[in-house]
Amino acid sequence: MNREQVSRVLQQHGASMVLGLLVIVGSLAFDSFATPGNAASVVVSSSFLAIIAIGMTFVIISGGIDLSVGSLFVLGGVLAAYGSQYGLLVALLLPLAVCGVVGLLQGLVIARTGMAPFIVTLAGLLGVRGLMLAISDEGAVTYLVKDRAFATLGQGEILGLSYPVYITVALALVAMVLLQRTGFGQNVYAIGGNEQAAALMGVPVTRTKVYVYVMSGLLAGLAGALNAARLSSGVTILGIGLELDAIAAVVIGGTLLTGGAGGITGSVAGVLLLGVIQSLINQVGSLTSAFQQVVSGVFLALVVVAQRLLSKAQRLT
Amino acid sequence: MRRTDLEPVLEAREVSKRFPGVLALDDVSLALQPGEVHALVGENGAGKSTLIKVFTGVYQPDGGELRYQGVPAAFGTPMEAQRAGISTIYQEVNLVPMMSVARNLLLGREPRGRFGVIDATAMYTEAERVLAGYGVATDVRRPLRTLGVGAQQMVALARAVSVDARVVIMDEPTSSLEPREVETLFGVIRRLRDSGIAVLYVSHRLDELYRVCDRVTVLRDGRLAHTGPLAELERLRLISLMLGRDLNVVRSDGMTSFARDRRPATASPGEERGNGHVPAVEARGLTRRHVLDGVDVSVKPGEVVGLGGLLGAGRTETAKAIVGALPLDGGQVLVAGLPLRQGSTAAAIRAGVSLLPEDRKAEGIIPTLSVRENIALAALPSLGRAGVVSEAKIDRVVGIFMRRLRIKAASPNQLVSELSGGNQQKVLLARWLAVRPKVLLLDEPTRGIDVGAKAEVQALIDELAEEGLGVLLISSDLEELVEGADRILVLREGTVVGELSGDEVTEERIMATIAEQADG
Amino acid sequence: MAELTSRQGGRGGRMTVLKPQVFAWVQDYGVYAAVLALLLFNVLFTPHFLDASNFRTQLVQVTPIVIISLGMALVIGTQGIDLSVGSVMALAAALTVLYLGYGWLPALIVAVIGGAVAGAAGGALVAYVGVQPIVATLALLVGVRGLANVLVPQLVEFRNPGLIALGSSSVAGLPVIVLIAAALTVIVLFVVRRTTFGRQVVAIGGNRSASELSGLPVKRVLLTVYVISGLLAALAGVLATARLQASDPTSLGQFIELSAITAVVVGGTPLTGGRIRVLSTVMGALLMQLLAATLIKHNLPQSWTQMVQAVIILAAVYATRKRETR
Amino acid sequence: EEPQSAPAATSTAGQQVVQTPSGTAGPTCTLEQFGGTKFDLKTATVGFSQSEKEANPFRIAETKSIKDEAAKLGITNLKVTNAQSQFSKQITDVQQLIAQGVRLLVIAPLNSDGWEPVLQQAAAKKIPIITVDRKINAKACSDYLTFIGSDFYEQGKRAADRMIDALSGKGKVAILLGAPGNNVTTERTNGFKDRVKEKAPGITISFEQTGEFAREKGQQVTEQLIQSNPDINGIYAENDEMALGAVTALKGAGKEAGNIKIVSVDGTRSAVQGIADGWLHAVIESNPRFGPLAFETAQKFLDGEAIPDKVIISDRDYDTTNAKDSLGEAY
Ligand SMILES: Nc1ncnc2c1ncn2[C@@H]1O[C@H](COP(=O)(O)OP(=O)(O)OP(=O)(O)O)[C@@H](O)[C@H]1O
Ligand SMILES: Nc1ncnc2c1ncn2[C@@H]1O[C@H](COP(=O)(O)OP(=O)(O)OP(=O)(O)O)[C@@H](O)[C@H]1O
Ligand SMILES: [Mg+2]
Ligand SMILES: [Mg+2]
Repeated sequence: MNREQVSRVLQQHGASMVLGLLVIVGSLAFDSFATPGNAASVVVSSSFLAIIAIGMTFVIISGGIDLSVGSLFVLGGVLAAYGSQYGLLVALLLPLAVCGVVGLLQGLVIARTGMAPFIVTLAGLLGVRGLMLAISDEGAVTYLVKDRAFATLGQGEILGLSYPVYITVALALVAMVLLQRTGFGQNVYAIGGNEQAAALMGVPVTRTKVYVYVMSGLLAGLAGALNAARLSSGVTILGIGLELDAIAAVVIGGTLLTGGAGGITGSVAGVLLLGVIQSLINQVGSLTSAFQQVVSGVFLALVVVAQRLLSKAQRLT
Repeated sequence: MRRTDLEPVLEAREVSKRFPGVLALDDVSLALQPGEVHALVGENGAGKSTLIKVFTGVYQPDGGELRYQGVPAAFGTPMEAQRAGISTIYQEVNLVPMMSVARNLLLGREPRGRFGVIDATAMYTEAERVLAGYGVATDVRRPLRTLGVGAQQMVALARAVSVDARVVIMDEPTSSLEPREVETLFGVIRRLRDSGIAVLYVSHRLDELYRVCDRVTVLRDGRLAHTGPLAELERLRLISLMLGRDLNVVRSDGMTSFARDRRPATASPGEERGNGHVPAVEARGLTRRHVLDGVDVSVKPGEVVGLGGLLGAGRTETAKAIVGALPLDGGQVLVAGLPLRQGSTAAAIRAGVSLLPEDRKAEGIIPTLSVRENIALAALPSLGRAGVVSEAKIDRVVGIFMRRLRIKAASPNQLVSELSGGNQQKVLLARWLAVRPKVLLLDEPTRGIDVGAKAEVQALIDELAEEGLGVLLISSDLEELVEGADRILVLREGTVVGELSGDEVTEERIMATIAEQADG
Repeated sequence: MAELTSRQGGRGGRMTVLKPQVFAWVQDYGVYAAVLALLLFNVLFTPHFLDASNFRTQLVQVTPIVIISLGMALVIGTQGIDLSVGSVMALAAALTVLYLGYGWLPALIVAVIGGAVAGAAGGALVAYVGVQPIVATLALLVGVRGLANVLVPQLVEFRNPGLIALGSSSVAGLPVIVLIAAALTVIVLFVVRRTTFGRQVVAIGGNRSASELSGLPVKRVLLTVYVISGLLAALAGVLATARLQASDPTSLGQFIELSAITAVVVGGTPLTGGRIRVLSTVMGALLMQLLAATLIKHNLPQSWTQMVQAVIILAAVYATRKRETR
Repeated sequence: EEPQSAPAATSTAGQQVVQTPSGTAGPTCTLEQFGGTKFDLKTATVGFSQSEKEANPFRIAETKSIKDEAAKLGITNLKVTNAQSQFSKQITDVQQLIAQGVRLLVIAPLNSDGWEPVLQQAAAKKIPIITVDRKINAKACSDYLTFIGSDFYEQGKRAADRMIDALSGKGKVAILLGAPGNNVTTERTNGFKDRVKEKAPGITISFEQTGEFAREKGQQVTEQLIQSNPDINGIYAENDEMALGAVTALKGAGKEAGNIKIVSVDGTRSAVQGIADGWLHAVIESNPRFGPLAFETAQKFLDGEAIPDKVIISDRDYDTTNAKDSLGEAY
């Protein structure tokens, strides 16, 4: 391996390496950090954000951004809990259908009118939360999950890890194949790298963009539904600021916000990194809430700086 | 011989296209026969690229009719045109820089393995095989952006030609190619013609046209000026058609605009002023891993130094290193004997060393700003007081250079991105002249510029050198290099492999220097 | 023989200016039209809308967003974004009350310096380290709010007459803070239109590598832009604090970054950088303020408010978007 | 409910008083029923999960009370987490506390629903959970041990009584709602509305907008409100912060103290001061000092005593008659 390849690996797996480092430091510093219970709680709670981050990765690679995922996450949860009174199928399909349609609409507006994704999905963030409040009597109604099978989807465990973890892993694998090994994936990279060129090379730009936002919407809805299954209820106060967590995770994972480069593994590592940082803060156990925030902010800054320096080492500025 | 017996495969009938402020095409007709190579020529901004984009569905015509294979056609998107069999290489390299070479080459038709999933190994093998046919040997897994512009252009070419096409359109494909690659390209074009494919070929390099083209269409200011067989058309006549000027005027002005007999460097005004031995700029041992290896360059006041070499020899990097736009592992740059701060383009510009970059779109123009703002950009600090700009001063400077370089724009306030490629290049030249540099590094200054403008630029280089400006000239056009430069440094793989001066400055000697080193 | 035409036409003779007037007008002034439309609606359907006190209320409430969006417009002009403004407001609120003992002016100065330092931190990450603006300022969004809360863990009321007067007094019938916002607008307008710095900001946003090769002090300009944004956010924080007559680092300025970005974009400044529209940004802020006021005055539930806002944002940006020439 | 004799700022000032004395009514729970084992509180690891930042008086007093009491009792291993108002984070926080081996959990839940995963884990390990200030919708004594806190619906009703009183049963009232989707908002709203409907049909609620429990938002909404509805007679603010924001707005609009009757809930010092100054009409207390009661309950439970399924504390009222004297006890 020559130097160029080394640094390329460094950049692609920078997040994973920082993650590994933090885990080692955490295990040495705190006895209760590397316990199975704590690890499981980090992994399980990260899985929902990871599902959203997978969709976000596609969106960001395509050169866009999706701020509506936090709202879609909570809407998905409320719809799933509401739908669960009609059985497992409705509980899953209702949120997927609605969130998919929202993604479709956003994708169509972005692709057809050329409006900035940031602003379209910002409107989505507001509108979807409004919709969620409307169907839950301004947030006052919490639907409870009635269907046992659906609840199991969120709570059942294999080897101490609940089903959503396995679902996330499966989705990540599918997403990796989709991104690296299909024409669709190539199109996503191409329009993110140079949209005009992609269009001239015959890439169906509009269609690809629409698919990407539909995917993001579907995944956010699915994450919301699984979370509702886990919590056994459609909690209405979730998801505020979740879009920023997802974006942070994706960017920490080495995906460029300008589009055209990045990958799923990095994003998943980014999500875990955020989870581990939180867990380390909890391990200290005596920081005031304000200090916790300072520490998270500093951590986040350090991680992105480290990420950045690793990619600079590649000297392909 | 004209092949009027054949039905045109692609035809435009009285097509018009209007942009805000410009009528880019005005009742233009053009018929492309199968098995012919059809030249499309005209000055910068004549409408060549626009006509091509109308053919391929990038733009919809405002009037007139398109016919493909004898029936009226309207392509909504480039993809439709491509599917129908019209394959295009656009003027600006239009690939995706961050994707790998192989993925760029095969985007949309990657080899599939099991489950319809892309077979990466097969893809890389296939890409290597295809590119080898075009003389490009590179790691196809590398991101495209790590390749030089020329190699990128070859990838675009390979991509366009390797699909099953009935029509291949090339908008200035040779503007960033080396002579050797141009030969490869011509081979490809002849093969295409022989297999009955129609080729529409745009270029400002007239000799090339005479070598490969059968017929020619001349556009001027968005209108059809001439169409007919090329061989029958005298070269000077062609030029006068493009320029819309009298044949005799063109004849008397000659072909290149460099003065016939260059002053020897020793007679430069700088020497007369007594500092002839102090170069205006001197670079010593410029080194950067994999790219440059101890390059020494010096330019005296009033001297034009040419940089020759094949694609990827490191000429662009040398120029960038001098102005501090490329981080170096070693080396030093001296301006008028004083060391320049490393890595600061601003310091270089203040010291009087400026670079006209090779990649106009990525490193040159600011697309969101007007022609006026683009010209004034680098000179801004001197065009105002205490950080407040003086509109009057800007207007004056902009006015001077728009006239001097004959920049064709609806008004100084038109967005620069709406200008044709050649006019954008002139805007950039104006930007650099406005800062009154002592040394100007010109990386492919006449790439994509029409004959008229090219002559103006060449004359300008002469004129500037006469006034005592030092010029480092990088050009893939050997004729230009030979006629323009007093002295030529030949680069290969990031090192200087030869220096030619005086009588040695000939095309043959440059080729020989490159070849001899390459073989040895 | 094959000669078809060779019409003589002067260079540039056909370059007649043919502007599609209406589209261009809507694109440039759509936000003004939207504000007018909303005003008209309110005059017709909202009781007591034409009272002078109402306009006063709207102007006073929109002031912090206007001030912040001025800085945001500069940042967006460089193709960046600043998510930290709300937290910087909180930091300013905290610093103000901490240093109020020395008098309101010194406190204000300390707060503004604090904002500038926070902005410089973001700017340095963006300009010198090369971190993407959205993440760099996201880290600040989290960290600076925390810092503000560390400094002042809970809302603190104050009775400093100078600061209270800053927030509530008027000159010639206009609230002081509104006058400050107007003055800042004029200054930023001047900076953008008439100074070298302003030109450099848009050039960097339009094409960073071209600007570097043109010798612009790219990093310094970027840093300065974020410093200005931090400074303005801090000033907005002090004014909001003065108006509230209490320093509330916990909730002051939460989500204001989204409002500011919306104001800028609704005003027609593209998020892709390279262009800054100052007055339209102020109009964008006014539009969002009037909209919120209208919805509150008509007592719509939160769900409706959010959905209507979403639609209006989309409509406004749709109208002002850059049309493709096709 | 009477103010204590010594209002000086001692540590016992404003101590919570249990409304339903333990062991009298409702189902109860013993260690045996719960199925846990006895342990020593002092040496055990105890977890406290706070829901919101310690940034408003209520949360500050709440966390402080827990920490102080733990210190007083000699509990050395108290782990405190803060969910920063993110519900998902609170779930994770508690799970991580469990993973750290806590034996007792005190939780101030951000939301009443959605605790399934935590309850399962805690039940499996037989960790008793005491929820404070907000309820968890689950089964006492099996899913969790007990709830200690106020009755928010009741607080809304009592606020309504005060408002009806102030307006003599008729007039126009505006509500400054809390954050949407929050149980507290919902219950304080319902209690207020139900009571008004039941007792004072002459009062119309003509305006309800969220002030998100924040002072600035309360100020802004009130500014819009009094501008477009100048005839409003009363404002019910669902927490003190919004009420104080409303006061600033009224002052700015040139209103006199007492022009518009303001009733709010919480009992922070500033609000009680506001009563003394005449700007607020009445404040219904919601006492955050859960520490002593929580640990007392835990100790009793460990000692084998029967614990009621909910311990409702009796909140007091502040009005002009007692505001000045009670300032020292407000938090
Ligand atoms: N997108 C556009 N918007 C506005 N005007 C345009 C646009 N594209 C081209 N034009 C204008 O149309 C005219 C024709 O441009 P075109 O690019 O076709 O010229 P060209 O013949 O290809 O020139 P060159 O040799 O420099 O490439 C020019 O005046 C140009 O400014
Ligand atoms: N970032 C990079 N990393 C590694 N190699 C690079 C990088 N950039 C350029 N190169 C290589 O450095 C060499 C010099 O390239 P460059 O394009 O500057 O040459 P040039 O002589 O200017 O050619 P051109 O005719 O395109 O102007 C080439 O081999 C190129 O592939
Ligand atoms: Mg062209
Ligand atoms: Mg080059």
